[in-house]
Amino acid sequence: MFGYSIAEIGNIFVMQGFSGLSLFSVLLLMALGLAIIFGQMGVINMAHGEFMALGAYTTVLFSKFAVTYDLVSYYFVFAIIAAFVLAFAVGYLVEFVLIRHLYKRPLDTLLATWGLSLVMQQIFRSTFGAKEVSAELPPWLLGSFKPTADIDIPINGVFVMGLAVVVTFGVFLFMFRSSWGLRVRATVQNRVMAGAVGINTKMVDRVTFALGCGIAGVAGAAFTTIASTGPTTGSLYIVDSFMVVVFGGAASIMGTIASAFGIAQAQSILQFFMTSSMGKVATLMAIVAILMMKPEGLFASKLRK
Amino acid sequence: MKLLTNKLFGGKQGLINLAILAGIIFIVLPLGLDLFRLGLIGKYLTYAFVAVSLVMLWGYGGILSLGQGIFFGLGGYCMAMFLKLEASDPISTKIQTTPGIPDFMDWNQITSLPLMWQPFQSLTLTILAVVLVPTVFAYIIGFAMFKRRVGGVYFAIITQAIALILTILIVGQQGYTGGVNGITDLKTMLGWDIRSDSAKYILYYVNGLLLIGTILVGRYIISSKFGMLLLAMRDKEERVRFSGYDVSNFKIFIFCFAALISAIGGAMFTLQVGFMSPSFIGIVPSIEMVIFAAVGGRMSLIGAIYGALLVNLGRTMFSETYPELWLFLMGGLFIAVVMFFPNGLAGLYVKYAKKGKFNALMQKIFPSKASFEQGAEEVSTKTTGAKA
Amino acid sequence: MSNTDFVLAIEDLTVSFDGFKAVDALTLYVDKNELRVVIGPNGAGKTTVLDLICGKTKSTSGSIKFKNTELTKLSEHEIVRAGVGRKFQTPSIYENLSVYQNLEVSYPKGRGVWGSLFFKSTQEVKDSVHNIAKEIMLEEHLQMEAALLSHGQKQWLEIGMLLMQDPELLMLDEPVAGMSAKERDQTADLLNRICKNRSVVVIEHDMEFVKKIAHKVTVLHQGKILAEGTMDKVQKDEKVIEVYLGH
Amino acid sequence: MSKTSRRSFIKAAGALVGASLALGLTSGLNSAFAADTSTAAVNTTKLAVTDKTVKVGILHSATGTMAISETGSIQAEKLAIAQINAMGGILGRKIEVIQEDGASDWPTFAEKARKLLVSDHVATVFGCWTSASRKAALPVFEKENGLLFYPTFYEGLEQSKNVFYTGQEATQQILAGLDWVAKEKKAKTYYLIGSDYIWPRTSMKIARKHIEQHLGGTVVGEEYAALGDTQFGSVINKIKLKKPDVIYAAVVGGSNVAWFKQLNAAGINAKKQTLLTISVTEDEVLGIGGENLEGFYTAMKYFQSLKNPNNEKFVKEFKKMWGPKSVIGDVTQAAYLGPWLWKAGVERAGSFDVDKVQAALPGYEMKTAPEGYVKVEANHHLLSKLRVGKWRADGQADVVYESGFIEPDPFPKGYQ
Repeated sequence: MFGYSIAEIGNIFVMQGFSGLSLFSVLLLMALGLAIIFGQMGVINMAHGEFMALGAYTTVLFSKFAVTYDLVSYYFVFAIIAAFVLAFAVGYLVEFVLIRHLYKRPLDTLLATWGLSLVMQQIFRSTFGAKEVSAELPPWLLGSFKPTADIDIPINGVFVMGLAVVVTFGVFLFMFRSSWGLRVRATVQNRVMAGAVGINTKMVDRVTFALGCGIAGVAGAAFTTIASTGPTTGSLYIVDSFMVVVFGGAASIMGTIASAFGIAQAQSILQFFMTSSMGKVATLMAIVAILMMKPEGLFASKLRK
Repeated sequence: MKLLTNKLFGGKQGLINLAILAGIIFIVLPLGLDLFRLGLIGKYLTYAFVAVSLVMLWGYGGILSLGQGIFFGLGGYCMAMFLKLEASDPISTKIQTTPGIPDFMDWNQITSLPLMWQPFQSLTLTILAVVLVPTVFAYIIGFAMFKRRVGGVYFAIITQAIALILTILIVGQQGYTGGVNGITDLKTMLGWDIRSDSAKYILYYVNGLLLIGTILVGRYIISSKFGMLLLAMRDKEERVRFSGYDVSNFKIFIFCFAALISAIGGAMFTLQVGFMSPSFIGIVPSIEMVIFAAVGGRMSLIGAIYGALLVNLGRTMFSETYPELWLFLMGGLFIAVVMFFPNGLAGLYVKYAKKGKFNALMQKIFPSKASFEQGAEEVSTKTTGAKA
Repeated sequence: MSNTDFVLAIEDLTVSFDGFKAVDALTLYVDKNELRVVIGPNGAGKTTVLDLICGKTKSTSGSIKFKNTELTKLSEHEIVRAGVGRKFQTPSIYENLSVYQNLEVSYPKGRGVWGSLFFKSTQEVKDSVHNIAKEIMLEEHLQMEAALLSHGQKQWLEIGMLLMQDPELLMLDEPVAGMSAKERDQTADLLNRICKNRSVVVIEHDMEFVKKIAHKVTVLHQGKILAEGTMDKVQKDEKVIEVYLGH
Repeated sequence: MSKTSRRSFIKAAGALVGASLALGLTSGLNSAFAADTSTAAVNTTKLAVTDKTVKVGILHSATGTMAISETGSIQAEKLAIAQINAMGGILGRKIEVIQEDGASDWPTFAEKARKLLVSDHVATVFGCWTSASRKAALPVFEKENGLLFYPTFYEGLEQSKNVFYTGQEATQQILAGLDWVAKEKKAKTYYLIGSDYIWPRTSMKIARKHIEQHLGGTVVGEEYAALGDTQFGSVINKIKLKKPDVIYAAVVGGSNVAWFKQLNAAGINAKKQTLLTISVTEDEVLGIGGENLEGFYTAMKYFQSLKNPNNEKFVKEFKKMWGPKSVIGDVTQAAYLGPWLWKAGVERAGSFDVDKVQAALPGYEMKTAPEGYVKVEANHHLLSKLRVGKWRADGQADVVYESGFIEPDPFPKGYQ
């Protein structure tokens, strides 16, 4: 890092910090839905990535519409909402048709949802074609802020970050302030009891799963601003998402947030000093190593069994 | 002695079905198919090794590894490295800046054979490596995880991550590994042209024999106390632990054994297909191999072989006509198997076939285990009928 | 101090989960061939004590000596091999193995990987399986799939699996839960039979049953010992009546 | 220009002069020049050739991650074959296509290649896209002595008698482009970034050698991103720190889209940064979005916007067959050449036999190629030009530079 002025290094430091943060928010958006489903229900949703792709394609469709009716500046917000609703609906359906039969067999859910992901990928390919598509982004999402001459803060990054905050906050409200959240937590704590006190645990499961998928949809919509949309896009995200969730200790949303932050910082710093691909390998290795030492994840609390 | 044969052949019935399998592999298919199709079968049978390993690991041990591709790949790479060195003798590589080393090294400015490659100049060491490298690697992973009681979903996901890491590494270190192209253009083994028709037949039969051998060993393990303990662990790990067993050791062993089998499959793959690439180590192939086992019946060694054969034949036939449909089918298969017949073909049989006296008795003596074995064997007979 | 004359010596044992002390400075001694019953209201820490002894839960502080070997350092299977057997609250057996296999698996030979691979079911094994089966009144059901047994029979089977290991200390968590009156009596006799040459610790709620078997009773409350002694003595104890028998 | 080559030139030219006329012309020529076209004579190696038809294979990924890229090639090859059939086929025989799906899975390519050659006895195969798939299938083609027309620009370092490479090898795509950017933009410092696999790595190796030894420039950074990686924040910051005159990029697939979107968002755009890429064609632009590319440069041998009658006709017919929305990238055009070159080879040889075609094709000049003019060199690669295109927001490129003809050199001395 020598041969650069303090100012330059300062600027890079700022921007590097930011890219760490935006990676953090990306990972968080990816993992949040998964964390809810996995953490609260112990179900592995291998099709998580495809639900993100679903959200992304929804956004693309909206942008096509928006372009024809010249609404490019406004459509994005609606696209995100639609992405959520659609993914939620599909998730709801999937839980009803598929997942609810498999709660006793987590490993089988993993296989079944993998099958689901194959099917969804093919549906995307058949409907939208094999080639990648891109959403026409509203002008206000393009370019970058320039606090000083040499610092660029990507607007889409900021947007994703904002969205991540909103969604996370929303999830917290839902989980810890709403009656629904109460029921969810009750069901997780003790399914039988919850049922006994008149909570419709089946419905709780369904909504929880659908919610997780919905959030995946939102994530997918957001990612159209920073990455690609194709039939197999989902598979780019799935492993990262799982790493975040498992690393965070599936039980807690706090854990997920913390681990997303940790992984993001590690990766963005390593990728700055090593080559990008080696940086990624190093990060993954670190995660696996730590998981071997602390299997229950970073933030799982010691419980009385 | 009688006891031993029972253990190996799973009783009269088991012996019959093993014979049938052997019949299909060694007689029916070679007579019925042209060399090209037979080559495909040979390839599928290398996947069958992994499927069998997953039956023992997942079906019996309840340990789902989504990284069996790692071991298939390691085995395959070890073999490929040997063949590649033989293929890149100074004469045939004289156009290179440094003749005598594999072409991809030359392209990456590597001027001498890396240390890591040295052992693979000897076939003996290579075969040792095929056996040891994956097993030791499995031991390290297994030790780290099972001693810390990482299990179930966590184990599945971590193995997946390891598969991913390995892929990125191999692709990234192309100077030493051949990168994403893998190790290609393998020609001879100790001067013996592995691409010739005769070689293809010989390799096919060797492959078949190894597979049958694997089944026998597998059956021995399953029918031993070890096998009973595997089942016990899968259902009541705590209880086994509090019966004075060090559960982790058993898991490590079965994981290593599964790795070993997969590696043999990988090595045979390289020999028959003539190359090895990272695309076998990754997540997708690893999960597909689980479905082979699931389709055949996760509790049935022989079923796994039929599973591997059927799924791959299906893939080949469908993707020749309508590729789209195939992906739907594959996806559907995953879902259907899990939801409607979790014990695969074997389970289906047990469910629907009318049970003979013998079968009923087996039911009584060996509830879950044997009946599925039983079922698979029967199913195998049926599929035979279909194929022959 | 040394406790050579005790089979089990728990001293100053404490475990806390996130600050909550489930077991609090507990000290407890169990004699040779003694049948000790531990009672106490829910959440008193009864099961946790068993968990601590058999190594399922690691203690925060304190010591557990079994024939003067410190157990807190050992792992579960080592503790079992040292001679401590533990039965769980809900019967924990291998549902899809036969009764015979359940017992055979518990036979204390071939406990290593290789040992189990080359384990031969000798006459000796067969005999002990049959003896135990008779002991636990399941001899006719040897070939039956364990899942098909009645709840009570499952409880017995698990006890039988422990007896296969011939432990010197046997710990039973609510052995008669879900049993019919008849089965309870049979179990009582069973326990009285098997404590002849080993020490037994039982957790139980059913006072009638406790009366039948207990040599000595320990009352736990909030992780501490409230009272200890014979059944009558304990029953007369004010504090006990207060927190437990009272209501 | 040799007699034979002239003849085939006339014929090939005739090909594109309206079907009916072409028909008469070519068939006339056939009867005039071709001595014996009986099946026995034109096929001595048991290929799937009858008196009426000849079978060929198309082997690309219709499914999986690579379908994104390979679909265009399939379409181009089918178009060319349809056109050839419309004008009477080859040696009076209609071409029948057997299409196989490589499914983005390398062993599948090998497996299907073997099927096409061993079971179907196709006269030739048009296919493969990634180097990995070619490497996997190559031994099959060499063992079974089949014929493969490979469309993709690739890293070179290969020359098989069984393969004709209709795309550029690395030097053809890299050197001239760098020369141009060095001269035009007075570039001294370069930042190299690519996906982490053989094609980018080999390309960057050649680029670095050329920059350092021939252009007197310096490489201030060389970077490889894992395939499928979508996070470029850190990389982009490194680039900002180094402030290179030129970013030289070879990122592929999903990563490519993320790379350009994030680059643009980080304020690195054509206004203040020169970027030259060798991995973006009209196909990729669909995914990346023109607004993220506007003003950046690509070095390719073909752009859809090329102004010449061959290309205008080609684009028209392509859109007619595959819909007005369809776009045509460099590889798509190269794939289109395949069937035409094979036709020429067969007719020069007067036979479908692989060996004869191999012998006859080198030296053939195709003046009807959409990219203008190509010549099949002895090393089975094509003599072609290099063009630098400047991207417009609408996803098309303006050609700002066109090199002279560049000899293909798959094993470039001094670059290894």
